[in-house]
Amino acid sequence: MSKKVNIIVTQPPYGKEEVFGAIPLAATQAAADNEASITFVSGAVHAVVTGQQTGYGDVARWGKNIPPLENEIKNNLELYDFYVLEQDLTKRGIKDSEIIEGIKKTNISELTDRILESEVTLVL
Amino acid sequence: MSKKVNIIVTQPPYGKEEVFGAIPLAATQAAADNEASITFVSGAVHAVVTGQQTGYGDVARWGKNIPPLENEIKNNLELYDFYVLEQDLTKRGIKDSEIIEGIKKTNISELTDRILESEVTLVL
Amino acid sequence: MTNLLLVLTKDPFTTETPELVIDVANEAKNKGADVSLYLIEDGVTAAREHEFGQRIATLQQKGVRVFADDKSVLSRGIYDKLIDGVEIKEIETLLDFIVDDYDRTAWF
Amino acid sequence: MTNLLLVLTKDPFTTETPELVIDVANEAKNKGADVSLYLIEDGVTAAREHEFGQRIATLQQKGVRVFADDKSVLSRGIYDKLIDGVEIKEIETLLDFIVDDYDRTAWF
Amino acid sequence: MTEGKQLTIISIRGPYGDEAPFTLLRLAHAAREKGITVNFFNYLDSTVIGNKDQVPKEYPSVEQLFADVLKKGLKKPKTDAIACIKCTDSRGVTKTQTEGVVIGGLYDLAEWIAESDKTILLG
Amino acid sequence: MTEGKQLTIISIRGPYGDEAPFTLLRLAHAAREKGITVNFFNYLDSTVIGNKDQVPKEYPSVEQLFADVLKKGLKKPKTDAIACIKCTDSRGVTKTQTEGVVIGGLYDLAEWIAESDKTILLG
Repeated sequence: MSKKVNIIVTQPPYGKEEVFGAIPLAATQAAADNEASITFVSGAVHAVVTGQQTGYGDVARWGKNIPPLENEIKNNLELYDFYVLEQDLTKRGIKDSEIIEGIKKTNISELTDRILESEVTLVL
Repeated sequence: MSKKVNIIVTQPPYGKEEVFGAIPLAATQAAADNEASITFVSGAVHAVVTGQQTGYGDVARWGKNIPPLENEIKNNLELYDFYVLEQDLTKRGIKDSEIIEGIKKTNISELTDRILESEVTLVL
Repeated sequence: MTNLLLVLTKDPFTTETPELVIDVANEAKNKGADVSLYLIEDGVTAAREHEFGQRIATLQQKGVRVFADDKSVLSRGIYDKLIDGVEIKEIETLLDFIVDDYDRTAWF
Repeated sequence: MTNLLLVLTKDPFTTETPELVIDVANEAKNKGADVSLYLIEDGVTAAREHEFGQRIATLQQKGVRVFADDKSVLSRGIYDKLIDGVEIKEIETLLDFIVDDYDRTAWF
Repeated sequence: MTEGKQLTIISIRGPYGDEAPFTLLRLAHAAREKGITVNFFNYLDSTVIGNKDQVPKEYPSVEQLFADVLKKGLKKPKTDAIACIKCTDSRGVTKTQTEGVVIGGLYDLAEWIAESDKTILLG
Repeated sequence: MTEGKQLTIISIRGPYGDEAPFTLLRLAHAAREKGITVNFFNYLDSTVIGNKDQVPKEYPSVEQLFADVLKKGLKKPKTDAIACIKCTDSRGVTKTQTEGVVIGGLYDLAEWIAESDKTILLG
C-alpha cells in the first residue's frame, strides 16, 4: 500500500550526515508508490542556502569532493516537496533571498498537518 | 612533562557515550603524572544524580548490564576532581540533595579558570 | 480523530528538538488530535520537575497523556522525580502503542 | 597574560554548546586573558548576522578576535554573510594558532 | 491483536556511542513475544550495528544480540535485516556483517515502508 | 617556528556521519607541510576512521586519506596513530585497522599528552 512519507531533518548540513541521508531516502519512495516530502528544521535549515561550494583541498589528493547538498536538493526538487521551517530560518538570520528556489517555507501548523496526514514520519 | 588535563563533558549519560568515555580518560592521566579533572556541563549534568540502576532486561539474554555511571564516578572520586556546572543543574531542576557526594558544584568563572590554567582542555 | 504518539528521546536544552516536540504536541492538540507523549532514552529527563517539566505539565492539562520508559528512568535515577501524572511503562507498551493503538507515531 | 583560543564547531541553537563558549569567552576576557574565537565546521553559522552573531559582535567589541574557516564557510554558502570583522582563514592558520601562537586551545 | 502485524524499524545511530541500538534490541525482543514481524533497515552509522566480532568489555554485545534476534526470526514471526550498501561500503563493513544481515538499498526500504503496518526511525 | 613541535589529536567521531574526521585530515596535511609531529588517538566512534576497505561512493575515502597520512609519516615529521583497544573491540574493528594504526590504550594517550606541546580533541 502506498504511503505518505514525511521526512523531518534536524541536523546541520556538512557537520552531520542526516541531510545527505534524507535526500535519497525521500527520492526512492516513489519506486514503491510512496509519496515523500522533506522538511528542514532546527540546524538543518542551513541546508537551504544557495551558493554552497564544497571541497577540503586539492582533488588530486582528496580523490573527490564532498557532494554539494545544494545540487542534491536541486536534482530532487521536481520529484518531491522540500519545506523549511520559517521560525528556524528567522532564528538563524537566513533571509528569503538566500533560499534555493523551489523550497517552500512552512510553519508548525503545516508541519503538524503533515505529521497527522502522513502514514509515516521519519525524523533524522 | 606532566600536565593539567581539564575534561569537559557536554552530552547526556546513557543516551550518549561521552560520560562513559571521559571517566577512564581522566583516570589514566595519573600514570603519566598528568593531573585530571572532569566537569559536567549541559546534558552531562544528569550524570551526577544518585540512584542510577541500569539494565535493559534479563541478564541471561543480555550477557551483561550497561555499567552504572554512578559507580564509575564513585570509583574515581578519590583519584581526581569531579565538577558539575551549577547553572546547568538549575536549568534542569537537579537538586543539591540528588548529587553524588563528593562531586563539587562549579560556575563559569571557575571553569574558565581551569581552562586558562590547564595545559590541556578536552571537550567531549 | 487522529491518534498521534510523539516519542521523545532527547534531553531538553542540550538540543533544540524537545522544543519542537512541545510545539507539535500543542498544535496537534489544537487541531483536535488525540495526542500522547512517550519519553524514552534521554527524553525522560524532560519530565523532571523543572522549567521544561512545567511545559509538559501544561500539555497534560490540555489532555495530552505522558508516558516514560521504565529502563530509561531507572538508569538516570529519576524514578520518583517526575512531574505528577507521568505513567511509567515497559517497552511492550510502547510497541503496542506504535503497532496498534496509535494511527501515527513520530519518533524524535 | 594567557592567550586563549576557543574553537567552536557547533551550530547555535541546535545544541547548547555555543552558548557555553560565549560565556567562557566573556569570562576569560573579564579575567584579563587575550581571547580569540575560531569558527569551523557548523560553528561558522554562529557568525551570521542574526541574534547569535550579535553576541559574537559584542565579544569583538570587548577585544575578542573572531576567525572563520574558509572551507566551512564556502560549503555553507555564507562567505559574504558574516558579521563585520570576522577574518576568514585557512586550516594552516588554525594549526599555527594551536601549536604556536596560543597558550591554550579549547575545542568545542 | 498486534500478532501478525508488520513493523519496519529504520536506524541511523551506531552501537555504543548512542543508546538507540539498545532500544532497537528491546523493541525486537518485545516484538518477538508479541508475534510481530519486524524489518530492520540499518542506515548511515547504524550499519555498524551488524559488524562482526564485537566483543565489548563492559557493554552487552549489540552484534550478538542482533544476530540472535535475526536467527530466531527465521521462524514465525519473521525478523529480517537489511544494511544499506552505500553506507556499509563507506564504512568498510559490507563484507563483515553478522549472519542474517542482507546488503541492500533504499529501494528495499521503500517497499518495506509500503507493505508494513507501521514504520519508525530511531533517531 | 612550529617545525619540530609535537601535537596530539584525539578524535571521538566516526567517518561520514560527522565532519570531524575530515577536519582531522585537513589538520594532518597542514601539519606535514609545517613539519609538525602528530599523534592521532582514535577513541570511541572514531576508531572506525581506520577501518579497512572503505569505498564511499560520493565522499572522499577517510581510510585511504588517513592511511596515506600515516605512510608519509614514517619519515620526518613523524605521524603515528593509536586506536583505543576497548573501543575497537566493542565495534569489531580491532583486526581490520588500516596499515599504520597501532592498537593501544588510554595509558598511551596519557603519555602522548605529557610529551606533546599541545593536545586537542575534535568533538
